[in-house]
Amino acid sequence: MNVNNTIDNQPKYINPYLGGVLLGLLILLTVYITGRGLGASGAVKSAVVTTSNTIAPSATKANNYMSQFVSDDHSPMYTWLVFETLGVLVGGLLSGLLFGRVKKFRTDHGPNITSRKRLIWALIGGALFGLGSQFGRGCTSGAALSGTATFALGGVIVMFSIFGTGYIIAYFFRKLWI
Amino acid sequence: MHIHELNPWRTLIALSAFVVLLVVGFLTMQKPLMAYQLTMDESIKELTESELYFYPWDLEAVIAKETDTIILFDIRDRFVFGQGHIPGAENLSANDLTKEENIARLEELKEKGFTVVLYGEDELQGNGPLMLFRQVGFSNVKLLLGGYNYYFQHKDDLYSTVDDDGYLKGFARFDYADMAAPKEGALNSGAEKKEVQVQRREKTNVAAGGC
Amino acid sequence: MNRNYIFLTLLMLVLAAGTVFLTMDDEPNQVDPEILLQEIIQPTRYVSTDQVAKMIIQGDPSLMLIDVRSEDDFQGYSLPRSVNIPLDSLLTADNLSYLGIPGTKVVFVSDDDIRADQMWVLTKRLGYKGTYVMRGGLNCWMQTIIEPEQPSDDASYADMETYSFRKGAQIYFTGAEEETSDGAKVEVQVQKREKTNVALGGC
Amino acid sequence: MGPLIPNGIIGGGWDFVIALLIGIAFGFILEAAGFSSSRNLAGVFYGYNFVVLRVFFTALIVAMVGIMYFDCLGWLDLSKIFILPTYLGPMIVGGVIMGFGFILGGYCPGTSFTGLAIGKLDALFFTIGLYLGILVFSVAFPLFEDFYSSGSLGNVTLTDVTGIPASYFALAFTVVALAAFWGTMLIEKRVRKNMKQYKF
Repeated sequence: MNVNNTIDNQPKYINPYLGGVLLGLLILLTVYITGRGLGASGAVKSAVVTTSNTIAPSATKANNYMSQFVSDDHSPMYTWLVFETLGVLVGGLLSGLLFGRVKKFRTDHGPNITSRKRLIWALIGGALFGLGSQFGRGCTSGAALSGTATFALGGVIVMFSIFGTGYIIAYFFRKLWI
Repeated sequence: MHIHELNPWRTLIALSAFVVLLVVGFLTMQKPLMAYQLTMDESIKELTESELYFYPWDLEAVIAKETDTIILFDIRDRFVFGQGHIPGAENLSANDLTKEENIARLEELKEKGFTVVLYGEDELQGNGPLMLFRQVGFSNVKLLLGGYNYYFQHKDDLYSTVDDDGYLKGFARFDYADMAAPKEGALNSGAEKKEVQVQRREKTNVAAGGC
Repeated sequence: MNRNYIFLTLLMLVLAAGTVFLTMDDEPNQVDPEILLQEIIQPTRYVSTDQVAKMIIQGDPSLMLIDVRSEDDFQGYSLPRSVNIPLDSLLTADNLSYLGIPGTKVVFVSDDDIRADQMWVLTKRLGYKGTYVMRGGLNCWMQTIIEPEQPSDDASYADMETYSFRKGAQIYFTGAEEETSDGAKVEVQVQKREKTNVALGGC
Repeated sequence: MGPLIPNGIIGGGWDFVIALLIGIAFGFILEAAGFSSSRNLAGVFYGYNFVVLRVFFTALIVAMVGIMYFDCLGWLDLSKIFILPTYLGPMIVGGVIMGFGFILGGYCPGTSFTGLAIGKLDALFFTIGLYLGILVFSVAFPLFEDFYSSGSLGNVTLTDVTGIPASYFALAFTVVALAAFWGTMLIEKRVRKNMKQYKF
């Protein structure tokens, strides 16, 4: 009897299918209201452009990539995705409070890896994800989920390459998780 | 305990609510009065077909009531209709074309196998309604060439219009390039001759309703 | 395993299979037939040859003449600054790019007005705004602008006014007087090229 | 009728309020479904927790099918919604890089924000990593500017590319997803039996 992942010590997550149906309806609502899907990585991009624009405005303007997002009327932070991401933080906090998951700072890690290593890997993973999301024109929520939901070819490509790569390389990084 | 052993009743409620929303949507959806049956390509192709049109000399049979599968619709307004119309024609003013009962009427006539011939003051007036009805699938609708004006001028001798081209549209009645060329010399013989020709053509054109 | 999952699975399958049987609006940009019919019965789409002549002479930059006759006919004679889009080749992207430019008045021209009117109905179905039909077409153009008929002496003042305008327009379009012909021609050329550029930039 | 904002039914001024509300709902659903834990997320690649697959594909098929119905009901004008532009090469490469990022970092951007909201340090580090990654990309942009805009196919949908109606894709995705839900249940049960301890 070595299985202790019983219902008692599981945090109270909602049924994943309920989450899925609600998320699907939310995407539908978002498309219905705004004509485009959800997103996440765009907000970080806005943050990058904003800091860059504050520290070195001329270099930002000279940069072909960042200059697209700089406007004279308002800060690059004043975009739809930034507000949406603020909402994500608030919503996550609300849910955490409701289900009693807001506790002191802690780290999730696999049984065979220390917290410190986990944080380093998280940083590297985040950097890769940030880099990849710019090439892919969006991350899992923006490109893969909302893109595929609107039948965009690009969304399907991003979705299959993210999960395909994940499954191919999962074996080599199993130490991190199991 | 695996997730699949728990009762997903909230998921069921959420999805059912969505289904209810869709059902309500379908129930409250208004059926459009008309829908395009022909694509753009088909619509353009159809314009070159002659079966779109009804020729003035064919009216003879309709007026004499020799055929009972052709119905004439006068799309001019009620006042003008009262002043004079082709015998046997019904008034269906252009302004009333979008009324539901009139569309239903057309629908009914199509099912019964009637040919509906529209006519207006001239061909132009009936052109738009003809195209639209054709595009929404009323393949039994035709248009009287020349319109009421041409009929009115020739109503005493409709058979002879077989040889006339006054009601035909869509071709040049003049040699445009020649006519619009800079006229340097004064009246030479060629110009004079042309002028005569123009005069004659002009007359037929007036007969066809002018411009 | 809970039985409700089987029910959920079936429900989702039915929902998804139902989409296959939906009648989709393949061409959502097209104007609803009812609205199209309402527009068709309005006579506001017609412009007279006099109005067109005036706009050409004044060099109105918002005017765009589209000749819907065949290419051969177009080569033979065409109105100044007009573009040729034969009716049967309307649906190419290149030709459609002439339409729907904000602030332009597109006037369709054909031998009579029927072909032009057909073009108008087709473009209206595609949702383009600001399109017109030259009433009477080129036949009428010849009769009114190129060889205007002199009204009788007892004609009304308005008729005489129209006639004098047409006489002036005749000089402009046929170059009946030598001096004006050069100037007018050059101006027309410039306008035409400019217009084409605007149209191409619009797409 | 819809989309409401592009059609001017809701004024542009409400844009950010709506963004905030939609974001709150998004964050709530993600967190409540367990996406705030990187172990839950990574579980999809090791077979011990398929919550990502379940939520992701359920959301996908519901949204896909819903969009089809909304279009049919005349509630949504599909020609007015944003279609993600397709850049073949960059998207494949980007997806592969993101795949690595997912395995190593255990999060994706949206979920890391919810993890951050309830005090996960690894989510914080992942978000910092995101920031650095995008910064590196932006600064080094001139190096791969050509590649970045290569392989552009425009804003194409699956229907544009294949000619198959969108509803068939919706049906195919649904069938595959539902089959995957049942299939992964068996995998999950077997893998979990062999795991010594796993706390969510």
